[in-house]
Amino acid sequence: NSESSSSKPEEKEGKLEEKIVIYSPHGKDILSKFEQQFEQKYNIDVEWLDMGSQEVLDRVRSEKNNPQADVWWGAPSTSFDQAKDEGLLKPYEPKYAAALDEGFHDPDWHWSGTSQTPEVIMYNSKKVTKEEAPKDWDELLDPKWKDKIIIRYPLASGTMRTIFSAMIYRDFKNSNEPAKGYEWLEKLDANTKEYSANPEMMYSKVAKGEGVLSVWAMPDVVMLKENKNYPFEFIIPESGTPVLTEGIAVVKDAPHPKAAEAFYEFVNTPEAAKILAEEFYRIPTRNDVKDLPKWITDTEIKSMDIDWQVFQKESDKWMQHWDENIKSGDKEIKE
Amino acid sequence: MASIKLENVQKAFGNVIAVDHLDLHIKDGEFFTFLGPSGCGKTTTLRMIAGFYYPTKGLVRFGEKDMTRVPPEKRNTGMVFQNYALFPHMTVFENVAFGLKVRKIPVNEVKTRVQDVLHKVRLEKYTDRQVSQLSGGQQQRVALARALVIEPQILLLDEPLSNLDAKLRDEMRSEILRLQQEYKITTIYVTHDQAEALSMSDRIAVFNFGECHQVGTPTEIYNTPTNDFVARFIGEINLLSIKVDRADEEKVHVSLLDGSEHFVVHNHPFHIALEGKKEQLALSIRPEAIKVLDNYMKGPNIFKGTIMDVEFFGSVINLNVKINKLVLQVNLLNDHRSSNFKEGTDVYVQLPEDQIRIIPMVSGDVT
Amino acid sequence: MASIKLENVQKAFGNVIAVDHLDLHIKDGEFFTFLGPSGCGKTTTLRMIAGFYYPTKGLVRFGEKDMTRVPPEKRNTGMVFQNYALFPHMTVFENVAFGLKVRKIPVNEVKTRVQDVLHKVRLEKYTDRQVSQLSGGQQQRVALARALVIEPQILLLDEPLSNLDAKLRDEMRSEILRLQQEYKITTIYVTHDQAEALSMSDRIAVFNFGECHQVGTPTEIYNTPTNDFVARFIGEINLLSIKVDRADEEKVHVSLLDGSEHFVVHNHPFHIALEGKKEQLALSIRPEAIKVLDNYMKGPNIFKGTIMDVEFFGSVINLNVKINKLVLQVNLLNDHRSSNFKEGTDVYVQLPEDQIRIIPMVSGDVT
Amino acid sequence: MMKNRDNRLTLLLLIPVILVLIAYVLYPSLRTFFESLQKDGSITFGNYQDFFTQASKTNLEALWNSVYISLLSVLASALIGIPLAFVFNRYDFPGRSFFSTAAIMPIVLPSLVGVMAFMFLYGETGLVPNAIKDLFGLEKVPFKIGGISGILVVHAYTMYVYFYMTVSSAIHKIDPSLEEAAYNLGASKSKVFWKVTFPLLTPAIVAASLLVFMISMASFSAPFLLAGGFRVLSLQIYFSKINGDMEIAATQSVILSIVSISFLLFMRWYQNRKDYRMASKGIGAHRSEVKNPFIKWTMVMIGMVGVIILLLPHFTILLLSLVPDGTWTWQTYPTIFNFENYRLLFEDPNILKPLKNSLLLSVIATAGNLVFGVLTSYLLVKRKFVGKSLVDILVMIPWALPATVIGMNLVFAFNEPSIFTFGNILVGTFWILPLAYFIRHIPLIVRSTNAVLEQLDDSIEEASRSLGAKWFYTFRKVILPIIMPGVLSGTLLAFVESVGEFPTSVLLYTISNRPISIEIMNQLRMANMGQAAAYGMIQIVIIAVVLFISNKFFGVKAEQSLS
Ligand SMILES: Nc1ncnc2c1ncn2[C@@H]1O[C@H](COP(=O)(O)OP(=O)(O)OP(=O)(O)O)[C@@H](O)[C@H]1O
Ligand SMILES: Nc1ncnc2c1ncn2[C@@H]1O[C@H](COP(=O)(O)OP(=O)(O)OP(=O)(O)O)[C@@H](O)[C@H]1O
Ligand SMILES: [Mg+2]
Ligand SMILES: [Mg+2]
Repeated sequence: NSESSSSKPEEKEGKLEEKIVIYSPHGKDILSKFEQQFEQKYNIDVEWLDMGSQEVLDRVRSEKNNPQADVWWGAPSTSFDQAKDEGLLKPYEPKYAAALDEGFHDPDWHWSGTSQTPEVIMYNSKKVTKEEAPKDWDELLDPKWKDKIIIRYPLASGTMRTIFSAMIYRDFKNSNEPAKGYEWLEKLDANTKEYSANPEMMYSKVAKGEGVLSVWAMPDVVMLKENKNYPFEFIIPESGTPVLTEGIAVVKDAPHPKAAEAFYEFVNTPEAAKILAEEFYRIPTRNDVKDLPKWITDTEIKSMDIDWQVFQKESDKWMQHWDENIKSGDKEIKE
Repeated sequence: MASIKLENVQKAFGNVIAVDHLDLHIKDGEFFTFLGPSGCGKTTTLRMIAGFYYPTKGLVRFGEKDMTRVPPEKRNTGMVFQNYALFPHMTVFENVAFGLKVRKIPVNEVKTRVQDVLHKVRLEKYTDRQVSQLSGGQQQRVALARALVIEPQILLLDEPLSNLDAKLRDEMRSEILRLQQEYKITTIYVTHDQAEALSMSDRIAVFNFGECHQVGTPTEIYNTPTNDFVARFIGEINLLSIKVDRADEEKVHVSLLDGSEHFVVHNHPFHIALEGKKEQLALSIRPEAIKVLDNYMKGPNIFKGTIMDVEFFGSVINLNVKINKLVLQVNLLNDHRSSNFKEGTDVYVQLPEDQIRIIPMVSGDVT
Repeated sequence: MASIKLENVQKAFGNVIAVDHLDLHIKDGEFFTFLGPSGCGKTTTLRMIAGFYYPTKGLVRFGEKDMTRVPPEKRNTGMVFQNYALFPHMTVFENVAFGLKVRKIPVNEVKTRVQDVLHKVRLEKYTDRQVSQLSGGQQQRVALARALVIEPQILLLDEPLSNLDAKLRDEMRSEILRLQQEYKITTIYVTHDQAEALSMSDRIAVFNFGECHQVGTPTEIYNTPTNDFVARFIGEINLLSIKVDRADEEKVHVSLLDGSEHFVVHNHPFHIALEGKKEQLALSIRPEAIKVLDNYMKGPNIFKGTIMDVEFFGSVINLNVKINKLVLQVNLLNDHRSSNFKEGTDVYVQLPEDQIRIIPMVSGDVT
Repeated sequence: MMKNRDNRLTLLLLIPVILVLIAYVLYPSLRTFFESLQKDGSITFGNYQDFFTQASKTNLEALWNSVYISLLSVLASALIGIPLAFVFNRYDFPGRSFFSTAAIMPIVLPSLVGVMAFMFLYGETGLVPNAIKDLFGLEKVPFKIGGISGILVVHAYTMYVYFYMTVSSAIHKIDPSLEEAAYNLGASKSKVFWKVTFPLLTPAIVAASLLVFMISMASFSAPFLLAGGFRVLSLQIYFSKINGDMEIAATQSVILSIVSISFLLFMRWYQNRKDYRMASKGIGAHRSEVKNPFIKWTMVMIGMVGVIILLLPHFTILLLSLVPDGTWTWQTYPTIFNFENYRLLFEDPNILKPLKNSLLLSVIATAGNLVFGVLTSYLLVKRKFVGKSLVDILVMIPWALPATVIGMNLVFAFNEPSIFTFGNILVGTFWILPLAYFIRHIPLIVRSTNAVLEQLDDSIEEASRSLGAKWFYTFRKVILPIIMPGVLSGTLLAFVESVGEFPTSVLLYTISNRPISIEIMNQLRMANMGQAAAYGMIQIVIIAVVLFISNKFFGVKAEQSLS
């Protein structure tokens, strides 16, 4: 293998390793596609492990003494920040650095963003018309939605934690007090019919009409609607929504650092970003991607202004408070 | 009500026939014993009466009632199992009390009755032991106590005393008999000890290979066995293959098959058992019926012989006396005379006419 | 090599002392019997010799070698367990062949040896049965065959024949004896059948409550028991509490405690057993040693009495004769005279001087 | 009383057992314990204090919920498992062997897909309630599961198998003459059952209760998917961990283990009060022929209906796997059926790899379990030594701790070289997974073997040894064959559980040993319910084939030792 890889003319930075290991929550479809393309181009054997982003973090942490992975592709920036703090990542500044806006990368380049994920209100389009659907976060508290909202159990979900934290943060950033946010969540809890343990249950319940509303990440909703025929539509809250940045990072002490960098670059080329956008409904972070699909260009996203540092610092405490004091345990027990 | 009838009962396990053509009528309150060699079907018969096996053919009745398919718990029988079948998770007390508790007897009475029966089987000291901590004989007594305490209508005892020493066996025996008589319990007793069978039973059934050879009182069985199997099985016996030479009103004259040695027998059904046309006949006489004479006497059935060996059995001694080609076994009390009998001594023996019985041979070549 | 010595052995289970102060020396090739009431510690002793229990105190030696802590499989003993302990998942053949296979005997030889021993225990027809399909006695014979087939140095038999009928027991007995003598196997035999013990054993040890009362040959034990427990345990005996009135060189004169009824006994160690200073003495005489006289005779130890009852035991009859306040048991052969003896008849009985033995009383109030 | 040689033998057998337990159970667990003592960089019991004095009482609430759900789960599982074991082992009727195998099937349900199948079946929009609603024209669905009832239903459904299997093998070991004796003394059927049969099954029931109690305590999937906000300790641990409070997670784990171990000690005490060795004279295994045809057929009917209900979730998975993704989203009933999902799966050239991995891993781990478990069980039941309770506790720890905690323990312990791994780092290698499965399933085999050994009369072993058989030979030729049915049932359970194991796998798997459950999870994460179900079906079929083969084998064995 080594001859063939060295024979590649476009390699300038010396020999690449013959193998690369990727940890990613992106799923088989995306990973297989990029594996194929990357292998074709570099003749490097790509191996990937497909697992949830929390699990990637756990695992990278547990393998600290004996790292197995080279690249960690896909996780909200907050997870990367945490990993960075624990010294699990190796800084790398990609060649396309210039194409990334300020918020889309770590100041020290421990990670950089590959796509953005706005959080949205999602509704069952068979049961609720576009007109009826709530247009903003606060409309979710309307008593008419009582027992119509199904929410993915937030503690175990990065997406939900972000949304909930954002609700608190709206007031917190001015008052430095979470009390108002808690109040808001309490009202939401009153309308919530059920907290689903995993996204699949939530999808199924909303689709079948056990509930009709939820809050979730936009690309997933689009994907479900387009690929899986779910009767879902989404609304981007008027007052603004948290937009997560999904990123990529090189694992510290990666066994195949050179190949890792190659892959790092490879999955965020404009061509790659376009494929991701068209086939997998991911909104790129690069500002130089042309010919994006209509659904991206059409949607206007009002991004909530968030200091992710504060977010990361406070959100555990907030969530714990929510868990212990707001969530009504008896809600789900009633038959 | 507690008479038991078995009508043409057969029990087969696959192609093994354990019991066949069995007709028995055990009377109410009777003490009835099954006797027979190992594997002859005693336990199987008992288990059919208790209700653990269904007969392959035939009926089991208690009184006039057909019980063939009645489940065991409805039969009110008490059984001592050959393998004890004690409940390992219970103490001695709990084992014995089980049958009483099932009958919803008040706690106090249970207590006194259990204590009582445990006293009778000499286990009062072991009340709270786990059964696994008992010796073999003690376990057997627990099994016995458990069956006795419920004072059932029918008591089925499968070798209940086999692991007890003679003294204790005697005591248990009287206890069983006392209970049996006091409450008029119909009792079926399986034993391999003939002395026991003979001394306790009202009647005895002798089995072999799943068939019943004779039913009768102990003296009937002992004194007038119907064939050589019964004769041999109960007690010791001398059997000589013979042919009948001639018979008159009073006497029958017989001799060995080769014509040597003549014997004279009373011609009376008590002495001549000829059921059906059996080819082969035997002269039978019990070893203790043979007299060893101090001096020579003339008379019928007196022979001269030599003592071949002497065996010592406590109160009895056992001589083998050779008379020409014959060897006769003779039992004597171990009294003052016994020191006279040594190997090699010549003696005169008499086979009293009234002690001889002619019977058919049914078993092939039993040793 | 295969002599066995137990030196001051004790075995306690928690605070139950099953065996205590046991000193035994069993000689090479000897046929030794343990006799004693149920629960007296026979099985426990056997298990210590087999190596399943370790003595709480004391030593077990084979020859001179200390075996106290040697594991069972290194002892080369063959054991028949009181509860058989057959392997439930194996056929009869496999059960018996087990010990041979362990010894890596070639398959062919295993086959013939197993067939051979199964033939001896009359189970050749049952070779391929599962043991659960056998009757109680058949199972016991499998257990016996399994122990015999390996021809061990030491054979430990815990009531190996208790579930067999008399005939079969006789046969098995001779088989065991034959084997024992042929291979000079040291054999320890536990039985509750005294007749068996007396006729088979070279020597016998009599136990009670975990202690050994007497060791001796069968005749020693029977004729010269050391105390009333042994006397009572082996065979029937008449025991009369007495005091010694006077003794001269030749005779000892004794009478009942209340002074009535005088007896004369030979003054000879054979007839007077006085170990230590025992308070209470008893006059002992075997029932079969008492003579029933046809006519009145003058002489010592002759009394007039009345027959209280008659029991029939096959070859023997048993009289209870009342002499004033005494009741004596008398055994007679069931011969021509026996019809004379009815309840209520007056008879003269003689207690021959040379058949009486004076012994100490050690057991309290045994019935 | 054990001295010298026997003592030495015990010691010899004990050494490997202790070593394994220390290296792979105690050592990793201690790490959790130390973790729980860390607070703000110092070593205190502060975390424990917090646990009990916390203002919102959520931990106490969770602890209490866990305990009572576990107790109810034990009860419910026993109520299903024991009667089924009786029906299938005591009555002979057409199809008995099929049904008795089918009764083990709940255990083959892949955990996540399985619970989801339940939701599809009995949830508010589930098939069964809606079918009833439509059939009878009801306004609302007549019932649905969720919350505690849901957890209980799922627990009872998946865990009754522990009762079913241990009790089945113990029933065979009961000397029938004991029941006969009880009947003979006049006891009615129910009396005999409650006073004789049931108590004699105590070792088996204790074993099963322990297993079920502990898995319920540590159970994750069911509360996770069904409970929503209902608090149980195992979820608290998970969330603490997610929240990054490792010390609190460790504290909660330790407390959970303490509860489980207290239960273990209680059960041990309960069982040791009595003796369960059948000490009959001779082999009393005459099959009793007493049968009441009426009872027999009602029992049979109950058994068959039961089995159908038991298999419904499997059918649901089958159904799901036949419905192409995206055609059963809002519809109450699916309308399109085809093999699309299977086609998609089999297009992947690597489809067989996870299957092979799972089987290989399970075989390795279960083989280890078998050897280790039987040995340990023998020591625990038949040998005397000091510190037996401690060994017993160590054996149960892998079951008392939630699977994720076990996984974490292993990560902590073996992501650096240690003497127990001969200086290797295990995390990230192939061997970490078989090791994890092995550890997880130690209690399973030990417990089920204990149950049968407990009933074995000691003199059988003695007989063999007095015939000159060395201990090992005796063990192999006498003890093992007799207890084999019980051992096999434990082994089967362990094997089956290994094939579907998820919670530790997800923490420890690597590219070289990715098992099937991970594959299913990944499909689920991508919302490919159909393909996940198809994968689940493949897993079910594989396990069913294994079960079928071994049940044949197992059946033959059982026949031989019983009839
Ligand atoms: N495991 C045990 N725990 C406590 N006591 C026991 C145990 N085994 C036996 N014993 C007691 O020890 C005594 C002697 O028992 P052993 O089995 O040796 O009697 P044995 O002479 O063989 O009696 P048997 O003729 O009835 O079989 C008995 O009283 C018995 O109850
Ligand atoms: N379950 C069974 N299957 C096959 N044959 C059996 C079964 N049970 C008993 N037998 C056979 O039936 C015959 C009679 O057995 P049974 O137990 O009635 O004998 P038994 O007279 O009680 O003998 P023992 O005095 O030895 O106890 C025996 O030959 C036995 O081998
Ligand atoms: Mg029998
Ligand atoms: Mg004994």
